[in-house]
Amino acid sequence: MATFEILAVLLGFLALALFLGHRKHLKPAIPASLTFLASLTAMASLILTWGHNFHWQTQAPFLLGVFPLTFEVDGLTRLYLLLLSTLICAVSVFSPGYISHIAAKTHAGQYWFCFWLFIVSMYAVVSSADAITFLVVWELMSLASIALVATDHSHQSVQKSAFIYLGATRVASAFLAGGFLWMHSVTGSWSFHDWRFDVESTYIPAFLILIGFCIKSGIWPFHIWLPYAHPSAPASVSAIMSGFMIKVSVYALIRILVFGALNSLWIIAIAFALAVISTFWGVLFALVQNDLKKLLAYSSIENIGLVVMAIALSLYARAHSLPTIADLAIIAAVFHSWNHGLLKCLLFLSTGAVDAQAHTRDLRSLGGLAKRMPWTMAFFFTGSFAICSIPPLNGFSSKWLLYESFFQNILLSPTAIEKGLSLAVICLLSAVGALAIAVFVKAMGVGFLGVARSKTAQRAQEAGLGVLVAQAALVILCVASGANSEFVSRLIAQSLTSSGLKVSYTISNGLPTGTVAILLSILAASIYVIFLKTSKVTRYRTWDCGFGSLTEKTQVSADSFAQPLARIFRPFLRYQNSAKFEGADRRHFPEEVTVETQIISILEKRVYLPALALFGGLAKLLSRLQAGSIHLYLLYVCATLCLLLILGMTL
Amino acid sequence: MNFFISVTAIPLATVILSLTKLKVEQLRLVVPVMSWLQLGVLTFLCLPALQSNHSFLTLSADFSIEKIGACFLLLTNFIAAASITHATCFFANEKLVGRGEDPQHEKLYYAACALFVTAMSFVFLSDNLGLLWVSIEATTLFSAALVYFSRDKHSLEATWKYLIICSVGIAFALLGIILIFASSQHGAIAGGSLSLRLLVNHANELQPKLLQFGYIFCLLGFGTKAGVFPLHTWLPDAHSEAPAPASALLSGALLNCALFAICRVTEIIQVSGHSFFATFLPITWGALTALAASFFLIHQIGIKRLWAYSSIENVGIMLVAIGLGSPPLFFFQALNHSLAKVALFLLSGNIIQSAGTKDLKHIRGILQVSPSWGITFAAAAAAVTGMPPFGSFVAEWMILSLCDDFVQRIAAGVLLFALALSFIAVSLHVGRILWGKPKHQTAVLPTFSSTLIPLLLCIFSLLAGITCLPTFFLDQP
Amino acid sequence: MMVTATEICVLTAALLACLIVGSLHLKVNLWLYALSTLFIALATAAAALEHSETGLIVIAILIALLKSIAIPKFFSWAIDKLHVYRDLGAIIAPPLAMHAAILLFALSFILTKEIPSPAGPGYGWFGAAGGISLVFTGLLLMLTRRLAISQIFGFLVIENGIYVFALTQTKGMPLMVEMGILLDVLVGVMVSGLLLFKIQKSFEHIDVGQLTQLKEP
Amino acid sequence: MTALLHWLTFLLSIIFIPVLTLGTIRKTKARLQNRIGPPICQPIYDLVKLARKGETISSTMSGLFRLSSLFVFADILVLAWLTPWLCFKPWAPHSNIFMVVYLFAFARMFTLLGSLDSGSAFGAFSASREATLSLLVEPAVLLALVALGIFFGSSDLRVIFSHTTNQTFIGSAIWIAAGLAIFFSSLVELSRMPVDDPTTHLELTMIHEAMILEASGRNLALIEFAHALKMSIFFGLASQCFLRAFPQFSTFNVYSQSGLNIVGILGLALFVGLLESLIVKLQWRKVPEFIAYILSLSLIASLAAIGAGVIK
Repeated sequence: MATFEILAVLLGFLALALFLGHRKHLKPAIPASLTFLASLTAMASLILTWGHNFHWQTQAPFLLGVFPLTFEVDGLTRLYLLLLSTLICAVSVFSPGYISHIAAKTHAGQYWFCFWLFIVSMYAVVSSADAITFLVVWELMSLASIALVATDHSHQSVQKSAFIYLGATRVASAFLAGGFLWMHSVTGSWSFHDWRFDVESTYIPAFLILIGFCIKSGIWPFHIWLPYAHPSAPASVSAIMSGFMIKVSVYALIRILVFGALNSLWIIAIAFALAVISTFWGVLFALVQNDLKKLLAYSSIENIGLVVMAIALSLYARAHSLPTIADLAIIAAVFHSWNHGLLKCLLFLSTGAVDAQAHTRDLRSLGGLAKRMPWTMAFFFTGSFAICSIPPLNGFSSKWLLYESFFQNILLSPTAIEKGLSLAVICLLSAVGALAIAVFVKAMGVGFLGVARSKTAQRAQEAGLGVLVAQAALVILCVASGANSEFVSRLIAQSLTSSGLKVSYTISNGLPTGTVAILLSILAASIYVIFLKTSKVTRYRTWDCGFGSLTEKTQVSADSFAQPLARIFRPFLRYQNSAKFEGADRRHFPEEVTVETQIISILEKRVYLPALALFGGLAKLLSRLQAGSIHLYLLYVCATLCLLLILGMTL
Repeated sequence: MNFFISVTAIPLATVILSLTKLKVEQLRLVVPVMSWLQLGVLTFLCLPALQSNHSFLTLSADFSIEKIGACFLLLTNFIAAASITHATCFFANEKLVGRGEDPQHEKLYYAACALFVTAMSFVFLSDNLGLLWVSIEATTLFSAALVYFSRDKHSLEATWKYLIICSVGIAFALLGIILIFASSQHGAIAGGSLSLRLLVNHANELQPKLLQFGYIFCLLGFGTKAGVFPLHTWLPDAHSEAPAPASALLSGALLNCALFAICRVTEIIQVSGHSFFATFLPITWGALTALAASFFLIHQIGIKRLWAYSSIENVGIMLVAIGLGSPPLFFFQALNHSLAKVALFLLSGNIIQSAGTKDLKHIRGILQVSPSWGITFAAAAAAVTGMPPFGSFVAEWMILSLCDDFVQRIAAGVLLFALALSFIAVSLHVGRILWGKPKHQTAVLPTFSSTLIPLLLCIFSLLAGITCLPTFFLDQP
Repeated sequence: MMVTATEICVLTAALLACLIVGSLHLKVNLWLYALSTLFIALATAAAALEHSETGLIVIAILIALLKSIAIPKFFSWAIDKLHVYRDLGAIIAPPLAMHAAILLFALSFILTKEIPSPAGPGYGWFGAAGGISLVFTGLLLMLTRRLAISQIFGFLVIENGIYVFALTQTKGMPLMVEMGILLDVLVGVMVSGLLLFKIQKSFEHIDVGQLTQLKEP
Repeated sequence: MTALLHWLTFLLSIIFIPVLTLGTIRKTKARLQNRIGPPICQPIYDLVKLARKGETISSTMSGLFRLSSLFVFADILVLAWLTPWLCFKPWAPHSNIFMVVYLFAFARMFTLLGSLDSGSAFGAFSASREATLSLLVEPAVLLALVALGIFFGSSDLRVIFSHTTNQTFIGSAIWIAAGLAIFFSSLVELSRMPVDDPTTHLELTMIHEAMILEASGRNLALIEFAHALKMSIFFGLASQCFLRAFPQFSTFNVYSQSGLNIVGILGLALFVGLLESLIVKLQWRKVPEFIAYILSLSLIASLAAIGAGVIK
């Protein structure tokens, strides 16, 4: 790109900022269709140039100080960019129908500007080829997403979420900056290509980089921002944030640490342990959430845990020269991040549709949407099935690769300890899978089935065409990539190889997901036509033991559904119960009893709040220095003088 | 003498004009023009120095300038011109909120401002350490008049503290300069010299012990003026009590002057071969200052105090740059800090007028009051906390990437921590200011002219970040 | 090793300055300050004779006129105008503070023992000690006084100390610089003197120990 | 021609073996209770009867309810085709351990959703319990299969269940431990004693029966049949495990293997009947302990497999 084009882009962005900054009301169709066209173009060009690698860096007038911005598109990048384009296409089709529901609370101009900035910086961050470029666009991405999280900033809770997210993201970039700077001083280069993490001097920067990306991708114990940020943002934003933004960290981990052949066992072990814990922790906390978006956010933590686990396994296997396992695991990581991107986007969009129609995301007041929003339900259910990795959908294909690589690890790895560990992980994965099923059955069953639990949910209607089309497209992609899992795996292997990491897909007899899918649908369809369709159906009340008709209050609640499972994990899941009795004689004859249960985040209560308090206390202590007395201030001057003199005498 | 007249003519004219019976409204038209003219004159004067690397442009016996000095000179005058231009609009609005009844005060403000800026210009122009000291002391005296502008109890207290603490500090700097002079008399230069150029050229012949103590005293003295922790105590008071355009000048220009003095002295020591002291001390002290300032940012109550502490943090970073022996980077960081911080102070002035309070607890919903203020404010805050794509990110990044040995790496770690903490703290406050619903009826309606200067400054800061502009003064890759 | 007339004058001035710390009476302080400054002027004159530099004679006269007569006169007028004659003292009691000042006087001899003088080893030791001692005394004065006016005295004493240091440790500071410094000090004193009246007007006292409104919460 | 014959036999066994299994259990229980009991083929009559009845469903339900039984049925059929629960089988693709386990999860998920569709508290409670049980039992099943997988170096069940290699003592031990684990976890998966009593019909305590409380007519027929087929699959796998613990088994020809296999399935059914007559249902809170035993069986099996691998 030439100077003038960059200039035009910059000026365009500036002009947009000035123009949109004041536009509180904006017809969403125009910006949305622009976004759609742009991402479609991006997708088309990515596909048309398949197999070609691009390298581009900015020229003289447009440098970052003295550093050029370097971008590179290769196989791996292309995969992620394609995912991004797909998600943006879906979201931009979704947006017009959704935005109108939150129009009163948002500043449309600012929203769209931030949204575009967010998108552009995500494209840039994935294709950046050196540390400085990466960090610059990474920070832009974070800033834009912070602004987007705070779209509805009139609520204190939203502000709080934005602040928590902001803190987390800044700490993450501080770690990254530290790691990058250190790597620069070790290798003398900013380019990711020149970074090798196979000598001892690079282990500390590798660790810093790992922690940075773990924070940003929501790995335990740094995940606490995620359940705040995702629910606060509009659905269209959280779909992208959860669908792609947290995957950016995963991409970067692959690009930097896996391509850099990290071989420190300690760091790999730490990454692995954190990933395992976050998988478990995420699904466990998802189980007890009542806010649909929070539930999805915790599920993201689980899935990112799976991806990081795969990356760690791949690193381990490569360091121990077990190439088959390394290849399988890295394919699993990429594939799963693809799948999770599609799925999470789909689920967030469905949730957004529900939110827009029923005006609540709280499972305690949802229900009965199956009849009112059948299409949304179908999409949400498909997404849920896929994210529970039910074959033949795509969630299974990648999880299977992960299982398989652990299984191979048991067979191939040299020592019994590693075999045992892999076995334990398989065991844990299956437990996590079962928990995920419970989580999503809760979300689906309580959210969509049964009778509506509130007036607003009762009035819900099917979402608009755009909203449905966006979801339908994602569903089709999920099914397609699930059914063609083998093809996708090979594609990923080929892309990784073309990016410089030799990966081959070695499984000879792959999964028959396609066969299973076809067989299932044929069987189901024929049985339906032959057997069920002809059956005479009478409608009657739900079985009520003969006591008369049931109300929505007699249904299972979200909390009670999860209760038997939550009991098992009492050490982690702490409930806080509060009861309120109201009425004239509250003690003996309460007229109204309100019981509220709330889950307590132990990590937040035991670790983060005390840490924050420590910082606050330190700040308070320090601010006592500034006590206002000029004598004190002069004393500081004297003290500093003495200190400096002593230093001068001794050094 | 020709040079002397060309530098002082326009400011003196401004002073005379301000003290005549000219109406304030007319003055408001004249003074900005004068200040921009002055910038033009100085640019013309410095042009040869700017065009060549590393060569001194001798202006008169005790005055000379080289590239970085010229850059600083222009920056200072640019900041001054911007601040004064905004000040005319600011004071016009001040009437609307029912303050600033006496037009005489405003006229005095312009006069003091012109003198203040001239004194600062001489800091960069003087080749003689003694004159450098005199200029810096003069800046204290003139700026005291600016701090005292609102003439209430708080501003009086702030002025007193500012005057006393800075004077004591500067006195130590004088002691340091005398020691350096004494060190030069030990055989290096006949009769001794205070000329910076001579001192740098003969640095390794200076008496090391005297030089070292001279450096310590200079660091302490100019450090007080620059607001290094724990000598910064006057800074938040003075910055928050001065009217917003004056705070902008104090933060965006004055701190640079003091740091420039430190930079010049440090250069001597670093050339002299006893550089450990002149590297170790500024770096550790700078990192410590940044760290302490970022902690101060957490529980802030006043909007301008917030920016004052943020300035202290940036002073710490600049001190690290000085310690690393890179004046161009020091200038780069100073440039970015000045641009962004001035924008912030000017906007804070607008916001204070609009909300009727300096208290951070009561300023809310600025994004709703005026999107243009809000967006510019957010951009400037991002710029000042070192967010890309603004210039300060590049500057800080380059400073950090220079840190190579053990101590420097620790300092870099501390700086990274401080930067993260300060970003979080600042954005916490900025977020609260911008978001939500406004608590007060606005007395001052946002106008285009009140956003223009800050917006321009932000754009400049952006340009410093994404163009090759810095390569003009940065020579290493 | 020989003690020159300059050094004797300087040490006397330093000791006189120590006495300022011991008294809370502003007028007494003023007188002691004037006397101390006069000795510094004498030291300058003696140095001028020793090094036979005529420039220093001019400076000696200027110091005598401005710093030991004009400034004390101005402050004496200000004291009468403000009706404040006694400081309240801060941190430590005046006699103790004076003892501390004398200890610091002694300490400054230790501190400056190794100072290299252009004239050779051993030379300039007492002069440097006197200068440093004056600086310490001035700082002590500022720390142990509550009134704004006393803080200005303290600052003036520090200034004297630095001047003494310059006089004894260097051969011929550039005249222009010296003049600049003198001018600055004068303007500084005037500005702070003006502020003194403003403080009196706004707060109805000049006790800077009570100016603690601006602080962190 | 032989392929066609294979398919035919396979279809017949899909239809009849579940019925026989269920019938055997019922008959055993009846005999042990001193009743004559229904004929062994009674389940098939029940199914036919149900298929001829009309359906009554709750008016709260969406279309999902009927779809769920449909999908459960289809899924179990696919599983019956994929898993080598019988020694003779027509061609089937790669039947991966993990895939099989997750296909069972597919059926479970639909059952759970179907039970929630009516808005009935019974269905939801049982669904919640079923989800809890599946969390506990899924690792056990998976580990049991993985143990075999590790021992035979493949994650393909067909490879595992058609091995011909000579076996050591440790191999037999693994087979038996895995078989026991699969058999006992099938009791949990199928909601049989001691976890759940399918004959109590007390809504508050049941698991599987409460989930299908609202089903009737053809819908119920599908569910019942799918359930019986699932049971046969599990018993088939378990019985093969026990049989293959004897090294000689793999030397038999396919007919005798199949015969033994079916006998094994019916034997297990007999055993279940015996068990259900002799023991009582466990307290809900004691169930996790029971499952813990199963899990430890699987663990023993898989650790033994790892150990065998390391020693080799």
